[in-house]
Amino acid sequence: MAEKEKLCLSGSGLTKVFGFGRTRTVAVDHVDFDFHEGEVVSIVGESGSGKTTLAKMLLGLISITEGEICFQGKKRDIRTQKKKREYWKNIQAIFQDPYSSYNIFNRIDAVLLDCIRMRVGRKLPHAKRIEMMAEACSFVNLKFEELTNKYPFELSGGQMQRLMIARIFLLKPKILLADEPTSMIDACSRATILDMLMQLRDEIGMTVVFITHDIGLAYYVSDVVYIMEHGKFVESGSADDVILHPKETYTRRLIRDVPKIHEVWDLSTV
Amino acid sequence: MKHTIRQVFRSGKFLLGFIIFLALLLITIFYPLIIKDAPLAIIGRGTFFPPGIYVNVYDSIGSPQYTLMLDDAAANRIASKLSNDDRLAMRDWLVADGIPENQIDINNTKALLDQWENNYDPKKQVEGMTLAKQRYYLRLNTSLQGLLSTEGAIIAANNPQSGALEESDSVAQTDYVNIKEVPNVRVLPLGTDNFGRDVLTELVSALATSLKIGFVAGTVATLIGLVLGLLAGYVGGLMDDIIMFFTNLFTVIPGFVLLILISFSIGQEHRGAFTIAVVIGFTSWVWTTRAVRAQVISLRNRDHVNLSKLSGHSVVHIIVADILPYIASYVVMAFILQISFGILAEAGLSILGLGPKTTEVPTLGLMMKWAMIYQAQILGKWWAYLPVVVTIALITFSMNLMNTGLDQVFNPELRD
Amino acid sequence: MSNVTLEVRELTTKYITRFRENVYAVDHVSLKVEEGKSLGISGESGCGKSTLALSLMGYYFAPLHYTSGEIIIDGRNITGMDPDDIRKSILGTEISYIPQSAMNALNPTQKVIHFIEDVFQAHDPCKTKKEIHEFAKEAFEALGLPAEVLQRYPVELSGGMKQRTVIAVSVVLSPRVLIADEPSSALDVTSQKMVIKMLKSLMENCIIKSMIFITHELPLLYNVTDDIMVMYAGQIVEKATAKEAVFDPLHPYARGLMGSIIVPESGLRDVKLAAIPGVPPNLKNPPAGCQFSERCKYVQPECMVRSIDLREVGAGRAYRCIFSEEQLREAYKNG
Amino acid sequence: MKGYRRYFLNKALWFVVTLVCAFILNFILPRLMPGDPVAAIVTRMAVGMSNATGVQAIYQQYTELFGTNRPMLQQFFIYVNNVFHGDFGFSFSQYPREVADVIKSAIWWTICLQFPAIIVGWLIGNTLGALAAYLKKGFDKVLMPVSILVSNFPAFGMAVILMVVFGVTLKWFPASGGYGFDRIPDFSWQFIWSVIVHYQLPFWSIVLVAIGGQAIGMRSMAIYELNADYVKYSRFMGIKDRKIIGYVFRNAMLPQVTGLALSIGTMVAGALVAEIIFSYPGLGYTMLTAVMGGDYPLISATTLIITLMVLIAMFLLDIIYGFIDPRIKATQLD
Repeated sequence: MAEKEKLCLSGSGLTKVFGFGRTRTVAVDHVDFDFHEGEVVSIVGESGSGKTTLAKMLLGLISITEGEICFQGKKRDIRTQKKKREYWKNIQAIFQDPYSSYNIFNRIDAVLLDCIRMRVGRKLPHAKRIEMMAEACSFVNLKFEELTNKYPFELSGGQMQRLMIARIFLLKPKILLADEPTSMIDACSRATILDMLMQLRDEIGMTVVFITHDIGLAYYVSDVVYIMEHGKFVESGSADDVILHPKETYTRRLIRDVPKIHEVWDLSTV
Repeated sequence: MKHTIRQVFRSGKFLLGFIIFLALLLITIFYPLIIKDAPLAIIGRGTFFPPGIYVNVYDSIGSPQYTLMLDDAAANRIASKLSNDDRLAMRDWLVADGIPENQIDINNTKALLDQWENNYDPKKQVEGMTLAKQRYYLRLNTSLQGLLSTEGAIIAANNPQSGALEESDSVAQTDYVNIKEVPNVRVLPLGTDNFGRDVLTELVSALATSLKIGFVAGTVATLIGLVLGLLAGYVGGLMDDIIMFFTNLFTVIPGFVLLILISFSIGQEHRGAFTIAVVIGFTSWVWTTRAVRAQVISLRNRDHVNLSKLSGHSVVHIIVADILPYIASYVVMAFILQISFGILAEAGLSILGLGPKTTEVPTLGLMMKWAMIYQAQILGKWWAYLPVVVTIALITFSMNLMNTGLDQVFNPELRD
Repeated sequence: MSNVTLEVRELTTKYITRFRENVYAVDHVSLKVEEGKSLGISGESGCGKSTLALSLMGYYFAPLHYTSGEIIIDGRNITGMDPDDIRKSILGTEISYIPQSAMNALNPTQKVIHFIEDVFQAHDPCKTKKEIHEFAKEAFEALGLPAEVLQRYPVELSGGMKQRTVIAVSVVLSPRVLIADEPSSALDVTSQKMVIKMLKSLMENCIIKSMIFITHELPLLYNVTDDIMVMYAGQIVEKATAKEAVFDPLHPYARGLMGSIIVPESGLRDVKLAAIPGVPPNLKNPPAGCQFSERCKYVQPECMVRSIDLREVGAGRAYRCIFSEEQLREAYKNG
Repeated sequence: MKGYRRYFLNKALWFVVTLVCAFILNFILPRLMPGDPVAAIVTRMAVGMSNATGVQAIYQQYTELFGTNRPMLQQFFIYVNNVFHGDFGFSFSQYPREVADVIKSAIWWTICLQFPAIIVGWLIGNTLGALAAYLKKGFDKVLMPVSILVSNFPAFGMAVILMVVFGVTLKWFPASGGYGFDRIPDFSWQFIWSVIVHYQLPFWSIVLVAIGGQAIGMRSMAIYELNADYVKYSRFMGIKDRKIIGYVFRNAMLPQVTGLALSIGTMVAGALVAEIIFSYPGLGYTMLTAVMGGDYPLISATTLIITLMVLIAMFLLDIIYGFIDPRIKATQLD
């Protein structure tokens, strides 16, 4: 367990402000967090709570207005393209909408080859590359022989999302940011995706950060939960503590308002 | 990609537009290979020769003569000299002279001419007749002289020694020449213009120039629009604000006003076709910029671009591989519209007298301008302006048809 | 015996695509809703549940076309009726609809009250404007909506308010049956709860007699409706009370669906989620036998060639499978 | 109402900014000509004039008007000041008439011709486009290609064809001019009748070209609206199709107001050329004579006036649009 306590990604006073003057909006407002190695963390918030903005800041896709992010104990430095590339070897993402996650003009091979190039460079024999791609595909229960030379739009939503996991399998990052990875796919495929993600985490020991609005999902998958409201973290702690024994009013309301099947869903409280 | 192109060519509208455009383009390429005349060569002495086959009169005298006995030759000859208007005018004169109207049959040529010959008196003053009308009757009378004669014409040559005319040959009314044996025959399918230039040759050359102008203007406008749109959309922030300020500004200030001011400022001597094209391009980039920017902004936030970044790709790679393919269809459509706009803008400018220098190259606009200045439309010289109008309409029509076709392929909800 | 408000017998409807293909999105669906009861319909995206909602209205326009079957509202078969009669005497007054996307369900350039005026005039041209205004005001206030909403344009309302306004407009003529197609899916949990509360109060106050509620969110459906129907590839595969459907489903597909429910309740962390491999069949050329055969764990050679009928077991309980109830229970016990 | 005020102020600010920029462009462009602008202008002008005293007078007046010996910024203020006093100098080609005078006599012809024509074209075009979207099938199949053809027909081409068919061949209407050349402008019935008769051909040629473009825009807009969710919902609430079509047309038509605002610049350009073809005594024809005579002050003033007219028209349309479309308020809240 000592290993688990090792800090992986932490942030302090992280703030993002969009616009200025009349249109100024604070999307993320001085948030602090510590993600440890190997943990599954969920950031739960309703639409407009700033959770996606926070995810983009963690990924280094948008600039930070204020505060700092530390990666493995050191202040994150992504000022040049080269340093960014180094950082992105360690942190990767799966996005909500599989249909918009692919460049429809590129074949599936190109997506996977990109990852191999990033992980081990360009100097790799062709056969080895094929072998790696096939391995990644079989990890997510897809057959590479059937996918090669196909375009992403020829796959179903669930298959596309699995291919995204294959991508992560090749990249083996330290942190995976999963932004609502199952909200656009059908319930029956959801379990498959979650299982694969968890299996991958066990295999390469990465930290998984779930960004979600579904408090049930957060409870199901994560060790640690952060509840986000209007750009701020209102409550955080272990999943059991936060979900089963919420302290803050907002968290309580959130959990109370979700329909349940074993407990009574009390309609008189709104 | 292949699939998209196949789909595009399956669209009826696009295909029709493409075929018209291709046909026009091929004409501009192949016509000059067959007819090698200089397009601006002035061949006609006089304005607006009507379309037709021009046979050299001198050569036809020298050509072998054949006798053909054709019954309606005389009637045709008379009809070509004596139009229906003329017949009506003759009747008017005769009625004014006192012949009862029911005795005049204007369809009976022989009787009419007899009546005319017997009664017409150039000195007679008819009441209320203007001087111009009197002159008209005088001219008509002269042209009718000998209309019914069956004699041939005598050809005489000047004897260089005596200076006297000597009969060298005679031409009977039944004499014919074979047009193939006349060494100098010129076909002018669309006649000549006010300067005496062959309209068809000029038109083809003008079409080529106008297409070039459209192409250059379109390229300039699309390139500016694409670069500014990409910068504003992808870089964003202050860059976006600055570019959008100018874009909004030039959206409201009418482009053609700028065009007029700039063209005038350049001055007649410096206005070549290329300059005009570039100026048109420089005043019509706003729409492309706006469209590209809007597209890029929505693409910039698409996850595949984020994912491409996370895969460590450079900005250039992302723009080329992840943004441009998505906006390519819009850019192509904008480019097509810009070409058609450029051709129209040149025509408008030329009509205003601000087009390219006249003496260098013909353009569709310049042809239109001169036809208008010489009032071809009022004089009924349709061949001077109608082919130009039809050509311009065909180009813009074909371009927009292609564009509508593309639009329907890329925005399927507009179909049906 | 309680009154049946809506009965549907073997209803089949199809989409005709641009390429002239027939897609049977609702395939011989029969259902019955009694007065005071609500029926839930669920299934994954593309299973035909939204098309069923549209088909139940009995008022078809391209690309959706009626093929066969009967819709009986309050003893009247409306499938043979003249469309204009349906429009005038059925829509809004007998059966009403809440669309999936309430965001755009109201004409954006019209104040809410003016739309209500149009609704009244379409059915009852005699009412004066003043009467309509007063009626609408009372109706809105009774449903807990502020009366000033009536004087607003839809764009001026928040998401949750817009959805509740649409509901209020839908029931303004007190229809017998209300069909709600994912009325709360786009909303956050608190607004969702308010919408559900409103729908339930409509039933309690007898403004509507029955409700058909369509959603892919099973925990929600479980809490809202009395009975649940699960659809797959245009067909009903499971029909049961809410409790039976969620805790004791018979059809293998329904079982998989119910096994994938995630709710934030203690103990659920340790449950293994069920997963069904594969994708639903393409309805443009559906499989010859059972629609679910390609994905079914328990598939038999016979399933691939023969279409399977709905089996009735007990009152209102039915499922579409080749196996008997006992066989299925045995199979599930063994995993 | 607050949202609308902000919208109004926003638009008003833009109007002022563009106006200033239009002034600057009008001021700077001629000064970019190589060499001394006054000399360049006067040399060009001298070609067209034989009146020596006139040349001299113009040269002096122009040096003063341009103030070339002063710093650029000061020149600009002199220019703006002159413009605001309606002082555009003398016209070279029509010396000794003043530019302001020439423009004053032309501007009403243009306004009375173009604005009604554009509005009528807009109305007819929108109606046809809406019908095409609604009726589909045959009507749409015919209307669409015809609209594409007509809207891409060059404005001058349309003018020439109308003129030849109705003016020259059929002789229904006079082919050129703003009124009979044998008449002196007054308020007699004959004169007004002559104006009306001369008005027809230029008017309809502008209308016809405007119809095509607007019909195409309206058709796409109406198709988009016909697929909107509120159409389905309204149908299920039992509302009559005719009423729903009313909603759709209204909603599709409103954004077309902005469409008109944005295309008005292009339309005016085409209409100016149509004026030239018909020798209509408006600004287009004035521009032609100015270009022919190398009359710089007249060109500068005409372009400025046209810009001003277009800006005002766009500003008014934007204001009207914000007022009649509640959706604008929603975008203002963002």
